[in-house]
Amino acid sequence: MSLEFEKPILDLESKIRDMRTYGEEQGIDLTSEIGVLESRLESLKQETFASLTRWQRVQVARAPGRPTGLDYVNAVFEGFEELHGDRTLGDDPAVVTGLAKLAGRSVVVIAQQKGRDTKENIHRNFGMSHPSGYRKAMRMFDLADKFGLPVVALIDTPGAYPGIAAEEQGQAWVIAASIQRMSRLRVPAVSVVIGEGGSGGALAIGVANRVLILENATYSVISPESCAAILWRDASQAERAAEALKLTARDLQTLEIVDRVLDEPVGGAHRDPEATMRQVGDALREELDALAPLDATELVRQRRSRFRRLGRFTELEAAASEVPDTRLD
Amino acid sequence: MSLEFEKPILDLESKIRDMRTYGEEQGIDLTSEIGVLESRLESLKQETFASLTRWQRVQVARAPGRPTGLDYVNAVFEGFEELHGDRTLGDDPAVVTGLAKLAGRSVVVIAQQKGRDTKENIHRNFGMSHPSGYRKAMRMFDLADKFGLPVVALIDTPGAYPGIAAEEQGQAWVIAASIQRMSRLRVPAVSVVIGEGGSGGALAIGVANRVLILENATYSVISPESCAAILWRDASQAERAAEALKLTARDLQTLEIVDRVLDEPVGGAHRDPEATMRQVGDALREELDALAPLDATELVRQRRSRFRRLGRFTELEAAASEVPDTRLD
Amino acid sequence: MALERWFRRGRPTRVDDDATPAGLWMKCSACNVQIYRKDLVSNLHVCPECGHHYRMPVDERIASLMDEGTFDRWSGALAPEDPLEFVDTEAYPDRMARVQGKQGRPDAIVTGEGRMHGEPVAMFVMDFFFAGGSMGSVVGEEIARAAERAADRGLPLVGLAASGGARMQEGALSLMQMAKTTTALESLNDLGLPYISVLTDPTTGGVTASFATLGDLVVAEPKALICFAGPRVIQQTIKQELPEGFQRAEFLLKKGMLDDVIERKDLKRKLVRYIRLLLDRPIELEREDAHVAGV
Amino acid sequence: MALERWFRRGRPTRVDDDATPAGLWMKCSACNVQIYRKDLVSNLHVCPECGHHYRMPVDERIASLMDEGTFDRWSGALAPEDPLEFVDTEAYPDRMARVQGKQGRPDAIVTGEGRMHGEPVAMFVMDFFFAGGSMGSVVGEEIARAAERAADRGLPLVGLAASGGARMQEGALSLMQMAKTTTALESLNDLGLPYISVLTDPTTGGVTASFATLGDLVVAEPKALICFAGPRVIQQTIKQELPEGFQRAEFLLKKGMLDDVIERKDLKRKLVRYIRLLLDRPIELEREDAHVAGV
Ligand SMILES: [Zn+2]
Ligand SMILES: [Zn+2]
Repeated sequence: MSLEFEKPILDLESKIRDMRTYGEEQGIDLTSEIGVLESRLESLKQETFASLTRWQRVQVARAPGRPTGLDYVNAVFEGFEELHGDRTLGDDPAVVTGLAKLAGRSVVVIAQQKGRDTKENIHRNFGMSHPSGYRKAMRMFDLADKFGLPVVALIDTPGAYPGIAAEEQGQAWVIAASIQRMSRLRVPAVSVVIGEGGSGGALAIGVANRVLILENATYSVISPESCAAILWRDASQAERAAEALKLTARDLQTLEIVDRVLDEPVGGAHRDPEATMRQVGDALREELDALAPLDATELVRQRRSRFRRLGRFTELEAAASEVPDTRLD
Repeated sequence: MSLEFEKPILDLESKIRDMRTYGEEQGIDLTSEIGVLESRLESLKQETFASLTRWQRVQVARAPGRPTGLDYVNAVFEGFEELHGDRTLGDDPAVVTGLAKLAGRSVVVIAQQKGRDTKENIHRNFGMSHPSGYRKAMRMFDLADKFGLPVVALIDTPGAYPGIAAEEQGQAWVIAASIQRMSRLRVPAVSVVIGEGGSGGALAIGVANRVLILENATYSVISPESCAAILWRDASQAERAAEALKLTARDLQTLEIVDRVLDEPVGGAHRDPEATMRQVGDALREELDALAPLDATELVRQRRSRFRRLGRFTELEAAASEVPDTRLD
Repeated sequence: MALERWFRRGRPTRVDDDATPAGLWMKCSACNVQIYRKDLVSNLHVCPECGHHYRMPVDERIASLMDEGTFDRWSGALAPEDPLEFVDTEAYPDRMARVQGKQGRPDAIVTGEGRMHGEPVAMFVMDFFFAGGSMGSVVGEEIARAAERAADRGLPLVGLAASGGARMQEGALSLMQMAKTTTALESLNDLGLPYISVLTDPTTGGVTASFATLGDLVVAEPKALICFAGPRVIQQTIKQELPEGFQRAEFLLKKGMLDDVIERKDLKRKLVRYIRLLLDRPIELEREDAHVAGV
Repeated sequence: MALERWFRRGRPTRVDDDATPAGLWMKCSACNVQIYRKDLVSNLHVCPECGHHYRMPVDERIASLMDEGTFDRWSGALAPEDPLEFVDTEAYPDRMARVQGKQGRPDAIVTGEGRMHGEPVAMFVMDFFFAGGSMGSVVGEEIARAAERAADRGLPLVGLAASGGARMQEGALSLMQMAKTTTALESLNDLGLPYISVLTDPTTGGVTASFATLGDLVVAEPKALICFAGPRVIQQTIKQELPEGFQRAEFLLKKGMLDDVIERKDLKRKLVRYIRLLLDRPIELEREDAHVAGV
């Protein structure tokens, strides 16, 4: 499977492969011809990925083959032991949690998990959590605090699941509680948006000291499709909505919502999962090293003030009808 | 409705009433005759209730008309505001919780609630909680700790409900968690067994600094009926089981499981609810006054050591095959 | 997603719109009885026939809760920007200018302090008639400042939520207000000051999933719609009928999510009682008048 | 109530009873295949054919988890009294004397310390073959002392539960062991030392409703019955069939109550891994042998 804008690249790659095979079969030296095509391929890739539209990045963020939470858990961490259940309602497969080592340091891992094929996608509910998933995450926050272990949260969800049971079991309550619980963590917390950062369902595990995002990942208040359906009553206007929502990694960096953007290999994470995961692993190690000297009080203070600052607004001159008694922090 | 051993008393009371009516109707002075009967009544009551068997006390503890949790809430406390729900699964009618004043002091109240008639009994599940009831209690413990309010827990349950949903939702887990959470309370906690103290379902809200019990209330590891069914395969041997289990207030005082036994009016709480509730109210005020000077650390320490001590066992001489390396605390 | 209803309709149904000429009769949408509009307003926007709770304008809400003449407004000096240069059927600044003009405030919230039965409290009230009470940077900042100022002054905080959720036009900045308001509430928590949240019709999306459900006590008005995902979104997802009363206050009370459902006429009395009980202050012994409108 | 099964049968089914002559064939109660008893024992009492986990005698359990020769026993110096002068079909002291003689210990528990793959740990193991693993004052006190001694020595605690619940013959004193064990575990909690609870078949009643489910991690063996109220009690109450697999480890894992279900052959390795991860100690990199019997 390929994304539409990837076609010219894939066509060229296929042409190079054919030429190489042909040369070998016929015993003809096509080295220079192939070299020309390869350099053309390289610039085509560079050009295409340097100028991806927001909507194209949305597609890369959702691309099949893009590494999922569990891929990172297995590639970046050592000795992962999955811990199940929320001790209350169930064990949500859309969130994988457990203990592992990262560069010799024990950490608590929380990973939103989409499926890597249709069957797993159904099992994982396409990465959309029920309340038990967030309760499981909160249990991990408790465990992390008790044993002084840093938290690594990998964000990749279209959003919290909108269903009857989810609402009955307090989807809103549990997302709010998870935001609050995570803001109170007395240990270092790093979140990485590795794919889709879908609304409150993503933020629930995104209240970290440092929030990282992959170059082609997105983080948004609403999906482009839903946004389009509301604004123009037409989900096919998703491309327009994606542009309007400014949901790419670079946009979010400009808005100071994320602290650091991690480059993906040219062609996107799904074309080179190993390199992408190495990149994320290195960044996590750096971030945890940097946070390690901070004590609990400082970690909580830093995290609170990080999120307290977010937003853009204008301070007005006092209006006649208003008490001008506001203050800046 | 009356209990079987109450019949002679009730017969005599009825005879006195009849005689009084007859005297009035006929204009005859029966004062001295009535006086004789009344003094006989008084000694009959005293004798009967001084020597109640354990099984008879079980019946008094369960008697219709005996004041229930909500009766106390309304009679002993002021300004009760019921707070509902466990924020997770539901709102269990078998446990009533809220805020109220006791002698001018704000307290958190947790009351196990049986029905006062058949309809309410069904609604309250006969005072048998589901997990959401214990989760609601734990939410109250959190509230009490946050606002520094003492906890008053009124125990009256045949036990935690044994059902499919209750097991699925972690009945055992939540009772254990409630015991642990209550043991960690940083505020004064007083529990009063006002009727039936049924096993773990009672203990879940019984881990208090002071545990009080009404004279005819019971507190047991198992109901006499279930005990009899297990030991003699015959639930009708409940009387025998009640004797064996030593489940009365005085027994429990001897075993140092309760700190204080509160007298009931002669005839039992159900014959004079107001006097009983006054008695409990006075005791609660005294206990809370006595605990008020203790700080959080001392309250936790005292509660932990109170329960740590319970049990009866013999320290053996070191056996050859055993390491004698035990120590007394 | 929860904003959907609001934007689809363009404007909410404003049966209690001040523009409706006073004194006219109207048909109650709940019981179909003809009621005199003045009676509805003087009854706190509750139908005198069937008790249906209509949405309440912010200023009347404040008047119904605060002792007369005690409310001191904090909010109003912050106005929205257009960080995304967002254009849908209308540019975001134009949309805001229009709504600001109509509602007479820079964004969908009023905050301040006052007294309730003599008890000093801080309060925020969301304005559902201002762009569906949607939460952007200004709403988030005003709530955050209100929480912090309440903490500075040692006041309990009462919040009245009414919102379609996060405001799309400020993108992920709106989403971040969920975390911002939550962290600002910590300043009250640090001091053990109560925050009581009142959910009114409707409270949805990112507002429900942040500060609105984080009260030490969380109560709701009768039949208020309270949800994360709106009923339409759920129905589209699951292609199935929703249960009767689903996502309404009474339903959520049964599901354990609310401390209580409180009729509007009792709200002031209950809130004061909660605050006094939580802060271990004397509760009033005299019977209070059940109707507190304009007090 | 959960003791019911045990007392009704008089004695538990002891397919793994040491009295059974070694070398005889037996029919697996799960798969009906004839298996050689010696193979069962050498396979940690797990059926080599179908993987059914039989109940395991305490000494073999300890040998399967602790490094050879490292286990130092703490328990054994406390014996039960008869505070209630309890007589059922037999006086409680007589019943105890009989079981003590058979099991060779004063009550239904063994505690001590040792090493698991070199990692020092404290451990308690309940003996289901001793009066159904019922918890009276001695079991409660031994667990409490084990927790406190582990805390004194800075050791993590691993507990293996197997119990019919609280012991009726000590009445409310048995009930109070639920609170006693819970408060004693606080000494580990105070120091941030892990307590890992392993639920084995069966874990029921007051044991499940106290220390056994309070582990920082709670895991179970395959198909172990784990419950508050036993299946028979529930069936009598609700007069209804119980769902397939109800109250079994796999069912409870799905219901969110367990961290994991672990096969006996993996238990030692997993426990060591958990402890090292929680205490931020190096985890072993070499592949460990899956079969750890007698190691
Ligand atoms: Zn009406
Ligand atoms: Zn088998």
